[in-house]
Amino acid sequence: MSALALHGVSVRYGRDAWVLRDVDVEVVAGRRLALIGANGAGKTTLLRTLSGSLRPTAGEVLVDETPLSFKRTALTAHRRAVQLVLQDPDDQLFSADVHAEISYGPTNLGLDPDAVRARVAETAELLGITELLTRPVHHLSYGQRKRVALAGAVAMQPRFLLLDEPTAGLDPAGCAALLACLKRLEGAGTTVVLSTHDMALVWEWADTVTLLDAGRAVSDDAGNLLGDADLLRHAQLDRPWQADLLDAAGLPVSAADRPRSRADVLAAALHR
Amino acid sequence: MSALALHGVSVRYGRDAWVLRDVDVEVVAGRRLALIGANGAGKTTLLRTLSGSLRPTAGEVLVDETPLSFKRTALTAHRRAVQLVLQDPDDQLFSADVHAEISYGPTNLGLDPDAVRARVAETAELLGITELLTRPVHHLSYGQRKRVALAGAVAMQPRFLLLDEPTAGLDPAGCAALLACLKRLEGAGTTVVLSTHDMALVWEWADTVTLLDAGRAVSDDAGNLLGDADLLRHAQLDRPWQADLLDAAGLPVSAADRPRSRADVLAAALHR
Amino acid sequence: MHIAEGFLPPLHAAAWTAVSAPFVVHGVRRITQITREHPDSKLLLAGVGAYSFVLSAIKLPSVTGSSSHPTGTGEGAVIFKPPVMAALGTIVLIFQALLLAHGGLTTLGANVFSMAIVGPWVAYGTYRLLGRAPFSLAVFFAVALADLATYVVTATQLAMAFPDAQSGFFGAWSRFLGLFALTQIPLAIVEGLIGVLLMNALRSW
Amino acid sequence: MTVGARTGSGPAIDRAAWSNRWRDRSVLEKAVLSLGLLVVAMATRPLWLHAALVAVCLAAILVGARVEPRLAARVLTLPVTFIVLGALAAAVSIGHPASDAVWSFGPFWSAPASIERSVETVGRSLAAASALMMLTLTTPMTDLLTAARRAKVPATMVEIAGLVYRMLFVLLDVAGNVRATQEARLGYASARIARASVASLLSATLRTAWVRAQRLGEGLEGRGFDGALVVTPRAQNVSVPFVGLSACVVLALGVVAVMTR
Repeated sequence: MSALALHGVSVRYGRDAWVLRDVDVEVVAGRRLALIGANGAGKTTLLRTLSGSLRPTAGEVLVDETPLSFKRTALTAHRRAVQLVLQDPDDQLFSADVHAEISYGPTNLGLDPDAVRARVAETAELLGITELLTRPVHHLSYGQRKRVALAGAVAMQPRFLLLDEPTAGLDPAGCAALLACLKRLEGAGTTVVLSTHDMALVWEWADTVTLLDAGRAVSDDAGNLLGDADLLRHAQLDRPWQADLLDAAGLPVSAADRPRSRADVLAAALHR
Repeated sequence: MSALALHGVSVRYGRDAWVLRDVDVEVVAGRRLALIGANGAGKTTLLRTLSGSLRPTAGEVLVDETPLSFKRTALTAHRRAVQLVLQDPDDQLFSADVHAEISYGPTNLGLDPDAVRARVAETAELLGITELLTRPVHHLSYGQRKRVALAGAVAMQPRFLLLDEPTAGLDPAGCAALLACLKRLEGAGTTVVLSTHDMALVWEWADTVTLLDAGRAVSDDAGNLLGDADLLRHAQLDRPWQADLLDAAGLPVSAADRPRSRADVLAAALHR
Repeated sequence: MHIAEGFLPPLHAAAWTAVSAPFVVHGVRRITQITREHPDSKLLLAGVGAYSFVLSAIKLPSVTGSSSHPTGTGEGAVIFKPPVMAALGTIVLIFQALLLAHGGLTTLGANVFSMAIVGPWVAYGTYRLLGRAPFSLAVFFAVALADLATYVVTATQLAMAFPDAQSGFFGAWSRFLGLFALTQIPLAIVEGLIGVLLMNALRSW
Repeated sequence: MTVGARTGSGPAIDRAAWSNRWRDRSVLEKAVLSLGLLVVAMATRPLWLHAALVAVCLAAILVGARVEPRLAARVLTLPVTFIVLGALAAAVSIGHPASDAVWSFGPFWSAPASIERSVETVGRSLAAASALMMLTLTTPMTDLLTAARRAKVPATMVEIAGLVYRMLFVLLDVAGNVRATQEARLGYASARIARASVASLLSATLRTAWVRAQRLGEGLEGRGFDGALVVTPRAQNVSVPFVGLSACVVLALGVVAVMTR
């Protein structure tokens, strides 16, 4: 069933300590996966392994249950299917020209120039950045640059979109706009995986959660995992306020049909 | 009473649009001031103006009710009293190792070498980074670099410490550690001003809030301002969940003695 | 020190372009070869180029006016060897001509020769010659002499284009040398001192 | 707030290039006019024709492209110090005045030929600089790089130049922030402290350049980077009337320049 997975993956950089240890993760098509963990727990490394840009020291990356061979052609196919967007847009934007930046992936796919331009226009439309196409990257705000970096990945029309801390540094309106974009992408058949420190966001957004604690991974239904105060505390994370509130109100937190939006959570807690 | 203030301050860069328009802000010694606003609302510009590193296009920076003259000696005195810590530590760390970084300011103050070493040791102790002192800056994690950048400013022993998004990118444990540091600094007589997008943090931490909306500023007691849903919505911000919960529970949000900690908020809302 | 756009007569401009071209072409070949073997080096070279451009926007202390030549070519030559700096320096000089109006296209050949060819070679040669001297001393002289050589070459280029009516080339040469000595000699010393601090910092990480 | 670039930062020429009315004209159109006039400026001798060339360029910059006058004035005066000082040094001789000296003061004097040569140099330099600025003030660097690639400049160099252009703004920002922090910690109080501060500013900027380049490489790897950075620029139409008119202006002035040599 799982379309993208890690099986027994361990990673270390050089002879440093292990960053990931014997990790199993399954990304199921159509289900939202949130990745949580303290700074340095290995979230970015896990995303880079999934994206194929980092070859694990041990273990396998599976696509549709076939292990990735890390040969050139296999990697090229993998990158068409899986795209990673880094936390800091300046680590990813190599061109000062927004149009050129978004066109990079489609051009590498070998599309002809008109098809590339059509793809860029369509992607910009989807992410609401059409008016940025004619502006230089160095005149854009942080939030705008984050959206351009996202557009560069979306233009590849990947099956899986991996986002490293997509909401970090964005204001509430910017977060809301991003989540609306992701919803449209899901409508178009993309499966989204994101890492974040924002536990309240995880509660609202995620179907499944993978928790990283010192290189080891635990995955579960979001409701179950976010309700487990001990597990979270051990990983140096806080429980989302929604879980604390429902708990304090005497309601079960693990329910699969947990109230997600703020309004639903408040209603459930107060009108028990 | 106010010890650091802006009076009628307007700022524009070159011939671009105004970033701040006729802004009045008062930083009262001993009261925690949080600065909120959407991306691009002018938060960093306001902090830079307070710190004396940006001369406003119009208006005055007042220290103990005396206007800052922006002459060399006046600026030097101002910089001893007011220190700004930027959001991205990499914009601010310029020394090879942590000890050199923290000792930079005290050395420039003209302290003798022994006094400098004592000041560095004391600052490192206060911020819990004593074991980092001999490490090269570029081997530190993001959270550690943020603390070192903070230490560089704290070592100046300023009366006012201005922090631009100090919690951005930190995990919950990192945020908690930072807030504990700030509390110790307050105990030593420093007044802290911080800007943030984290509305829940503002609720818990702030005494006074200044809201920036398209370059205009509104200041009020934190409880009053955070309860005003219309004002926040206009500024493209969300109300903190605490305010929504108390409101939904039929409790007043504006109370000066609002419950601050998560436990207190939940208790107030559920056991009315 | 950049010779302004159009300042050199057409023949001189063309001649200096012809003199510099083989060095730059060689440098381009070298860079193409390096980047083919190590694709990532493209990004590192660009980082160094951007750095060199940005430095010309940073005001140095105790010097009137800012240094407008691509600072760091001396240090760069020590690290990357002169041919690479010839090509990279040309990119930086084009950016300075187009974005800062320092120098120009017709004087590009002359400016490349003084700043991207002679400067780096003098720095590299000095550094190698002083191989047994203390590191700081070698770096100081490499950077300072590269600066001075650049300035002497520029004065020579101007004197050849504008010889004195009576005393000919040498009269003009001493005049152009004198005119720019005021800013360029202190600049060479300050840059040499900073170069030492910079290279020592680089060695420490 | 914004983590990185502050809107409106960077060189003045760059700001003009991204915001003028000729911005979306193709590079070919503007290059024919600008580089054509640059060649004419080099071939021109009389001062009045140099003045005419400057006037044509100013008209194109201010009236055609509507570059903001104050910005244009600031940029156009950038090379003036060098031109004036250099021309003075070329005009004034030192020593015993010759019999045909136009003026003399102590050991300083000028021969008529030297003055004539300096006047021509000033005219040529100002005309050539204005011609080039007509291109740079109206054309974003990314368009110039695309044109360079079409003109068969080695792809490696064009790609490195494009990366330099992107990264220099990131570095300008970091350098500006580090400088402000150092000033806030009294790092420019004396010449000795300032020298140490500048050195650590330079090494911090270089370290940033290095780290950024590495991280950009890692970021690109995930997008299939294997050495080439081929992109598809926006489609640009070439206006035949604009090119035709430009060619006529350049040719006409060129003919006058040759006839008046």
